[in-house]
Amino acid sequence: MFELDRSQYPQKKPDGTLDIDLSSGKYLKLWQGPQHPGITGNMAIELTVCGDEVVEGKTHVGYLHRGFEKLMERRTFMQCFPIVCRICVPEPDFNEYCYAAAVEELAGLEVPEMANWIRTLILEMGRINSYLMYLGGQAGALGLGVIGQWTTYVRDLMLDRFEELTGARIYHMFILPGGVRDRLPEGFAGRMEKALQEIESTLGDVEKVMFHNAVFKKRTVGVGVIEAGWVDSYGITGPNARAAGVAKDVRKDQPYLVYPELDFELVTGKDSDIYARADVRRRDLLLSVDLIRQILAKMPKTGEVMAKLPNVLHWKIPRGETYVRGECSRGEYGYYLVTDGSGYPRRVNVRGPSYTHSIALFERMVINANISDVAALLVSLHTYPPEIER
Amino acid sequence: MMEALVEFNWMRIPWALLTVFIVFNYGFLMTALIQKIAARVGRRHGIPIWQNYIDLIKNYALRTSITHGVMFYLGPVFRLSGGVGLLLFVPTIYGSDMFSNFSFAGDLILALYFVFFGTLGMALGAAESGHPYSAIGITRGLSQMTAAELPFALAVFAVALQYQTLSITDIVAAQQGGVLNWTLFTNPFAVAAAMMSFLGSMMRPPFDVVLAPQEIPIGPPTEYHSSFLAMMQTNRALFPIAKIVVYMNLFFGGAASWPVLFLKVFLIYMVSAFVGVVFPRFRVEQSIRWFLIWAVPLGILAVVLV
Amino acid sequence: MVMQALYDTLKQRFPLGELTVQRDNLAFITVEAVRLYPLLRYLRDHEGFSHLVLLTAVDWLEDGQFQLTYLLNNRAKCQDVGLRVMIPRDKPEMESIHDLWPAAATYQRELREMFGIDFPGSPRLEEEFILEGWHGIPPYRRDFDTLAYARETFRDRPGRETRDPAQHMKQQLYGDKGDV
Amino acid sequence: MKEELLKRIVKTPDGQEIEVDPLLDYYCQEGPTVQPPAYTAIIEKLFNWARSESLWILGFGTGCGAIEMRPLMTPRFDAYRYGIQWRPTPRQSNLFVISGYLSTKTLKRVIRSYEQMQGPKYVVGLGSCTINGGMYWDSYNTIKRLDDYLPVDVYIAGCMPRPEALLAGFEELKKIIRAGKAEGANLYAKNFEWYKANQKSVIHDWDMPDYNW
Repeated sequence: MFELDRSQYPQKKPDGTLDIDLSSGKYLKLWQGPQHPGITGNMAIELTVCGDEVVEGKTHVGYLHRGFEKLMERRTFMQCFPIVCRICVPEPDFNEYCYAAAVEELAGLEVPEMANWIRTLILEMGRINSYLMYLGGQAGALGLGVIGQWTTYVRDLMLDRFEELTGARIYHMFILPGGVRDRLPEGFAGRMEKALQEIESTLGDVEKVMFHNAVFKKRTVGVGVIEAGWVDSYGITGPNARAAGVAKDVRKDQPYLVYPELDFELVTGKDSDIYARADVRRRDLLLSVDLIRQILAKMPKTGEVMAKLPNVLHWKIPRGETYVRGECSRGEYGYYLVTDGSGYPRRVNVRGPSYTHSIALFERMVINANISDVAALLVSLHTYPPEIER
Repeated sequence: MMEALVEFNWMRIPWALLTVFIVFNYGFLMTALIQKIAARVGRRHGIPIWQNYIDLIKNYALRTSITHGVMFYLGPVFRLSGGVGLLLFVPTIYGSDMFSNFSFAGDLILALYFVFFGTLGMALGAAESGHPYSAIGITRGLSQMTAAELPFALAVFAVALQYQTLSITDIVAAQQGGVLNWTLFTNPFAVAAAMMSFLGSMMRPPFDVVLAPQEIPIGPPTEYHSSFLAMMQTNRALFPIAKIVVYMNLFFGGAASWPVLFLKVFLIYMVSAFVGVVFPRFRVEQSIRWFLIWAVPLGILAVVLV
Repeated sequence: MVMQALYDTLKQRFPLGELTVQRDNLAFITVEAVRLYPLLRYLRDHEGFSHLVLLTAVDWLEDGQFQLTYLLNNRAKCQDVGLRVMIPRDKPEMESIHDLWPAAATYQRELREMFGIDFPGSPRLEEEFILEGWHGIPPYRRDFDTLAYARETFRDRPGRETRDPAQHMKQQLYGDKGDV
Repeated sequence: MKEELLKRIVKTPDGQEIEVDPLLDYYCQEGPTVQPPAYTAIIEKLFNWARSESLWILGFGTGCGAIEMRPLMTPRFDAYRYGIQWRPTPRQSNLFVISGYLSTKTLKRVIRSYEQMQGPKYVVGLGSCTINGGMYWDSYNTIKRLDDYLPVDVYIAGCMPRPEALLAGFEELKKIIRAGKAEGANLYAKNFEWYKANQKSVIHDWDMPDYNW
């Protein structure tokens, strides 16, 4: 009924780019961001629209660039540890873990078992935080603000547990090369259980109000489909790939920390639209809740949490290079670390999953999307700009 | 002509202004209340009930403002006159000389016009502001408004046919004498169509794609600020109440006193508030489809059945 | 072992450089720049390394070389192989692989901006990516001194102290006898 | 300078050819002026009270501090109780919370958004990195002192500051506003040259007019 005849324009130039003449009056250039409520964090998308339909979209990043990879070349291995978590704000712990694991691997450090359990616990807690933020954002992008209120409320409960454990709400700086900073406090498991129950009951409400909502389904089912062929060519990982039916999860494929000892099944979807991605994340969140319960039940009660470190002021690591990855809430998070035998890293490269999702993939997906869906589409890829530009 | 002027009861003017004042304050409290309800559903405490007054003073108190041209000025003026005009030409309290305002024999037609008037004025102002999001917002607003207006107009025709009059006062008079005489019960299809249209015109989810902060930062008023915005805030308090007064008169038996009016307006307002809290928003073409598929047939049915 | 077997298979088809086995499932292989493209295509199409994990560069200022690292992942076998390509620092240019993986274009834009490495033919290469209005040495090169640049460009608030951690700890622990 | 900002001749849809100079056509070149308070002290007091009780924050998360904004809007901290709300457009907001470090690329957008806000307007610097660079003291891409570029009313220290600290900071700002001391917009107008010189010293490709109305 509302189809537009797009056979005439935009036409392609000989070099493959679109021939868009803005003064022809057929097109409108729209900037969403960096100051725009529909953008996740501080980035911008430049849209060229024809009617309600997006003809071309470009992602602009770099508003959050602090030059971490350069700054880390100036810092000793231990000095790097407090700044790495700042690379990704909503889920900082993966930076700490990946950095610590990379350093340990190159330095040949053995991490005590207890520390590995606590690390796993923290990573799963961070995953819950991140997913809760995502659910609120996804509903909010479609105008359902109340979900964001509920999920942020229970996220605060989880932040309380973080605070109890690490002393901080956002930047925990808890996982450092060699182990973790401390043991769990007295009675932590009991208070955690209470928070988990609250999260589960809130998720029940979310399922009713969001996932069974006719309008929400109407806006999301069949919108923003990732085709199976894109998964490899655009480097899609994590829930975005799992919602497309690619059952890949670093936690299963290359188990790290104590994941081999935990009992879990991968969460996958098949429709690969916005709804499927949201649903995969919701079920993955419930999986994390279950994992935390398992961890707290199975973890040893006593034990060292810190390996014996050399003098960190003069800590030199022999020449080598490695890549360490983990499965964060957005996909594969990895650190590529190169050392040259000095007391400073030679090169650190952070591979955030948002890097491919929000640039190459998003620019591909936004073509022919409706302007109204752009915000929901971007949120559904679950991208965090700081890990793109670092 | 002169006789008409002589006959005109000049005291109606201050009384009409008093109506506007009362409705304005009631509207302010109602908007705050709606926000509070939305907050409570989100387990929040919400804004203080008087917050909107402070915001209004603040917006008038801003020291700078910029303009984009004449229509930019006139946009909020048109919008406000749409709200005030609607209120002034419908009888607010049935049977009261003081609060019948300037209602006359054909006021139903005028009311239909005034409901649309504000959006048109806004379209002119928003277009002048030059912001692309304003333009997108107002295009969405006009198309959705047109679609939502259709069932309402049909419902109004049905009601006018039913009571054989174009005077709102007469329509209210015909509904007196018990709840069962309300149009709600005598012509339920018309009321259903009109209430669907009502949801669409209240700018609350699922039909708030016009404002849609996550897509087009608040749409038409993107460029409006300071006293322009304050005027639009005033209208936003006034206009829904005025509109509900029309609905109440046409379909819910009108009100014979202020407390009854407050109660009925409150209940009708709450319909949109509660629907809005738990729904995301439709895309503009989805909402137009919704009106065309669900509300318009009901309206036609109402006209046919009368 | 597995990685060694892969290396041997590849060796039959392509001249390869040094192999470093980092873990059971991660190895780095040095490749000549001209052999890279066919090797990548072979790995992608025939060995199942279909996921480009990352593409980044390391600046070996002393050797006058940039090391480009192409890290590939085999999703089915859960193996990673990193290809190291050394290119001269004074003429940093490399073949673009955006037609193998569209996502690679983003990495190449970043490398172009941050290291000044050119990838002819890669889309939107000249556009600004992360930095804006940047003149001078690309910031990720080793000879760019970020501290000096920051001192020069921005003003510090008076009263800020910066201490060398080793010296400071010595001072804290041993007081004035710290020099001993 | 970007191509779309250059002076050029364009053809309109109805066939006319017109010359466009975006920097001149789309903006007003006039600088800001100092705006006096209301005529009488008592009115100004009322206005200041209203301004302090109705802080509209621009929804622009410039840095990592934006993550603590979300809890502020939600049940635990609920800043709406104190008359604080978030507006999506700079025209309607009068408080700019600089949430953390500013890269020079963002600084350009921040200046632009700030200048589009209507006075009196206030700036709150959030986190150590706005005060002296914080963690990023040696970074080539982040500014070290926010008050070199914008007039700041309140700084909230911490990395990152907790929501309680933010609420306390907002209360502090309210006190300053009620006392009539939050005259950042006028300060900006008065020292316009100085601010512009500072801004242009870090933003290398200055391709916008000096003042964005």
